[in-house]
Amino acid sequence: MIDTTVSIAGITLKSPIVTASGTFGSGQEYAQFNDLSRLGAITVKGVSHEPWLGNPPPRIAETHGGILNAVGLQNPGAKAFIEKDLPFLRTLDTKVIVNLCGRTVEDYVAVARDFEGVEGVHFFELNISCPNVKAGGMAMGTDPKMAEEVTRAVKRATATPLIVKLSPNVTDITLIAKAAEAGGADALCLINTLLGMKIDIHKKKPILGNKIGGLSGPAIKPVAVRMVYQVSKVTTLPIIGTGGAATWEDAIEFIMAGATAVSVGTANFTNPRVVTDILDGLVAYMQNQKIKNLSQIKGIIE
Amino acid sequence: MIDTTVSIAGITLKSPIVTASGTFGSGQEYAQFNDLSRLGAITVKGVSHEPWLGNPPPRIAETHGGILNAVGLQNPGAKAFIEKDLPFLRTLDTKVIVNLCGRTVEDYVAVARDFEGVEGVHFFELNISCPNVKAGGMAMGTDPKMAEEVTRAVKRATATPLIVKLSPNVTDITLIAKAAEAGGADALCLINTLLGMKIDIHKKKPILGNKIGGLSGPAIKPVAVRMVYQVSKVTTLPIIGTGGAATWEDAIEFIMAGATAVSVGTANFTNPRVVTDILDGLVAYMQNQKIKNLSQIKGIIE
Amino acid sequence: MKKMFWAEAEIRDNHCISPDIYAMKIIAPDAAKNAKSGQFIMVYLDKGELLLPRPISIYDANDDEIEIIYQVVGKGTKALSQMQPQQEIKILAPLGNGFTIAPDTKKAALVGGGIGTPPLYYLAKTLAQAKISADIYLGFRTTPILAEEFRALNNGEVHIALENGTDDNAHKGFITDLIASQNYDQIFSCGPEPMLRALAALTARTSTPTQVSMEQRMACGIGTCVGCVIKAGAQYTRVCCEGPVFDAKEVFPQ
Amino acid sequence: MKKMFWAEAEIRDNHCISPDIYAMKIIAPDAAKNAKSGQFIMVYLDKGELLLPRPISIYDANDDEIEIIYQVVGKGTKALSQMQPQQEIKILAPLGNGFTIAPDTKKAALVGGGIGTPPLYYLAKTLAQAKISADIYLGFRTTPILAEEFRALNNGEVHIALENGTDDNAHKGFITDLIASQNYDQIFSCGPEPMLRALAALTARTSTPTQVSMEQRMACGIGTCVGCVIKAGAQYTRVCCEGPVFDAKEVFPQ
Repeated sequence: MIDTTVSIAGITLKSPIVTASGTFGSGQEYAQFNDLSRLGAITVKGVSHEPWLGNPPPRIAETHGGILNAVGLQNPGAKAFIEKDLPFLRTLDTKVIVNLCGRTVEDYVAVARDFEGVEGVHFFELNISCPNVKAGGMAMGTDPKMAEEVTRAVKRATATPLIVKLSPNVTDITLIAKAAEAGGADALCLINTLLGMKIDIHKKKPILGNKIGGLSGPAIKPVAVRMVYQVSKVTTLPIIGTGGAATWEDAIEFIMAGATAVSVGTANFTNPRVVTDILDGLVAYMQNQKIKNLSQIKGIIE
Repeated sequence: MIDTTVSIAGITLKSPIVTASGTFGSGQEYAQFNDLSRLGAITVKGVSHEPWLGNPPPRIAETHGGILNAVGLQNPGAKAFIEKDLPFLRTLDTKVIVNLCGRTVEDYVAVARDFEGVEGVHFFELNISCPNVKAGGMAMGTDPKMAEEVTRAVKRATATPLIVKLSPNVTDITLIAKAAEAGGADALCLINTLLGMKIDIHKKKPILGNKIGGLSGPAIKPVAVRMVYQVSKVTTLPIIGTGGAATWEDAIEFIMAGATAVSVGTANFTNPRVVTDILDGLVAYMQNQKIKNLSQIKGIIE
Repeated sequence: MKKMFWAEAEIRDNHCISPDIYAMKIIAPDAAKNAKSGQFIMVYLDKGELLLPRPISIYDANDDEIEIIYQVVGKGTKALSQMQPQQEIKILAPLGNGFTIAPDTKKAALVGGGIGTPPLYYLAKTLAQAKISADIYLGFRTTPILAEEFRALNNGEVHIALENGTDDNAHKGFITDLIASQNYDQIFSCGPEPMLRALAALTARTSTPTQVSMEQRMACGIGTCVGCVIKAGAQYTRVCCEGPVFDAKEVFPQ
Repeated sequence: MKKMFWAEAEIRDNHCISPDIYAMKIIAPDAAKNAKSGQFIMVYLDKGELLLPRPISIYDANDDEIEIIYQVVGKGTKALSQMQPQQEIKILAPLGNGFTIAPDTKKAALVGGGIGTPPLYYLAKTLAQAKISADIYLGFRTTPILAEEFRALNNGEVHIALENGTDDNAHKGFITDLIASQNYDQIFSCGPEPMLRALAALTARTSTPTQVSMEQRMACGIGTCVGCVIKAGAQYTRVCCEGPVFDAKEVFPQ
């Protein structure tokens, strides 16, 4: 009998497969192709205290084995999210991670407080790594002091377990990881996207309206696996590994590198049933390998 | 009549297409499939003052749209290079860039001095960004002060024009670029590889003997284009753009982003005739678009 | 939420109908039965370096089959064009809102430009079945496509304009030159943005209700990534969900 | 530098000879004429997400054709196995040093393991033509391949060992169990590293000259990237240039 559950901040997830913020909406669209109750958690699109307009289009560019996006966290704000999206999420038998975004420490605290007394949110994910937001966003995730400060402030403002999502666009990600831990993070999620650019040589301008965007997809998986590995060696916090995971083998790779759970993002676009495929593969692997619990292979790489 | 020449540090290259260090040997192997005299320059494999053993195998791992390598700059030392490889290079009607590697400032100065009075070397490329060397290597390329110091020291030790090759594994590459400029660099080459890792889930260990290696190939091109674009906005130094260039369109993209020349690396493995294909495409593009000189499109992206 | 279908479908036919333009028939009964004109499908490529599915408008839908007509513009559509009958293709369909035919519509005009022409065919067929007369205006750079198919519907005039063409039966210039919008209750359009913009300006002067089908670089196709937006008023609106068909006034305010 | 040829060659044949094992004939006269046993070729895939060519040993070479036998182990070889006759394939060949037959060799043994067996065939043929007797020792997990082809050369005994097999004509166990190395002037081998290591230990005791063909993850195939090294003494040595065939003493010092 295999056991696919994993635990993050004392909360049990049914499986280590989680969806990544900004790629799975609020789950409803993908419920037509997948049994969402098999997922460990659904991470919903970034939510801010006030509505955000987002970046000018085009927001998407395809690259070799990856995609660039510069959505800029367009969202209708926490109030609209709670009214429109959360009711559906509450009907699901899975955990919900709400991705919080802001430009200042106060913004992050404000959006966390918007959820006070609101049921159906199991984790917050502090998005201090979005490359498509001018102030705040990634800036907070590339400076250890700011990362620690904003983590501490949000942690004080809420009792909801806090995952901090880290940027890969740094010289040493272990410093940011340790700063988030010092600030009171309950878990880490890494990596967010790598800053990238694509030029339309015929039009002689960048494809993205924002010029620069965030690179995701299988192209960046080696960077993500490396960072999960490095961070897992300097912290005892659970890690949600993410960055290009598209197959069950990828999920196992992240887990062996040190991740407790694996978040699937861009792959949902390539195959809307990918989370189901990954889960099926993962279960088959565990059965074949007689792995009763994923803790047997978690962080097995020395 | 189109003119494909470009100029770096007062030296004219016949074309903007250059080969990347560590992927083209000393040119001899590829001379069987390519007219090397059409190239702007050949960058030879990293050379150190003393012979270097390199990293334990495996040194190569294939990833989605990229490859990881952890060669560790195995080389027989400057003396052997001068005796065995340079004579062939001197017979070519193209420029030669010698990639210098070391672990300390003294190492870099020593290998630069090894070339004192040696003919046939047109540029040095200071490799302060190799991720596969424990001390020195990338460490020097991720700290602005060290980058400036080593650049200045080598610049003092030699009259050969100096290209500094930058690491992408930094929070802000423009700081390193400016540091290299302050140290006296004549040109910049970017990007070196991104740190990455791949795990063999069946063997439960990293594929690379060195565990972590450098990611190159089309997968990383968006990161490279972005960095070339950013650096070109903060320096007047000529830039050799590199990172995943595999087609003439890629070459144009780097040039539009701000590069004076484009270095082709991993693509040589995918297609040993790729530099010829790129050159043919570039010439056809210039003819079709009636571009007389590449300065007309260089850095055209605002 | 609208019903959409994920199908590992069989290709019935895939052939070139004009230089670089292909027609593909896909056996997908659920999607076909639920498709309406102006909607699109996502076609998933089996090409490792290209991650995103291609959004392609529905040209026609029958009981068991969806037909798409697409232009080869890059590696992805090139790969698509090389697929063979009986091969399997993954699609998600139908997607988007589609055209809306107001109940009181008596006479409509359909204005297509280039590869924007095919999605109007299913609409033209639907209008013909509903006995709503529809004049067809099609503009191309040099070579018309589908003119015969539209004429065969025999439900209104078919006008062709060629920018650089030399056809005696075609107007030389822009298709928008030919349209007297005051003659229509409703105008439906799909084509390059400059054409849509010109049409919107034209029909605004006669206050003729106009629906335009918009394009944008797209990732998920189902509204989750908020990637495929266009500006609509002060907001950014998703082409895949709120569109691809918009009221011209919304996206081209005069 | 050795001569190598870049060819956009035509596939003459590509078929499955055993589960997951394929034989491909490639029309490449220049490469074929220059090929010697133990060398390999680089096969370039047309698959965007897989950048590296696949190094595959030469099974046989004739006037105008190189034949390779390969195992499907991943996406790249899978794609290779699906290629059809008359399709074009890009190759670089011949590469590496190949086996060296010392002038005074009278009796040789060829020891192959699994998918390491095919490269020995061209050597066996060469030895037969040179009238140097050669006993063949082939080890497999469960299913032998090419045994008949070796037997047909009729130039020595052919021994088979199966680790988990049930063939009455095969030894149950390792192929190295069967080899009396003192009986041979020269031993040539290709196969999994544990087999080569065991063989090297065995032949070291009788001081029988032994050549082993080694494998390593490879990028360029022509010596420029210094990626495909193995440990040989205190140094790292390139499999693609100094190898793939090494003196067993060099890579498995006793």
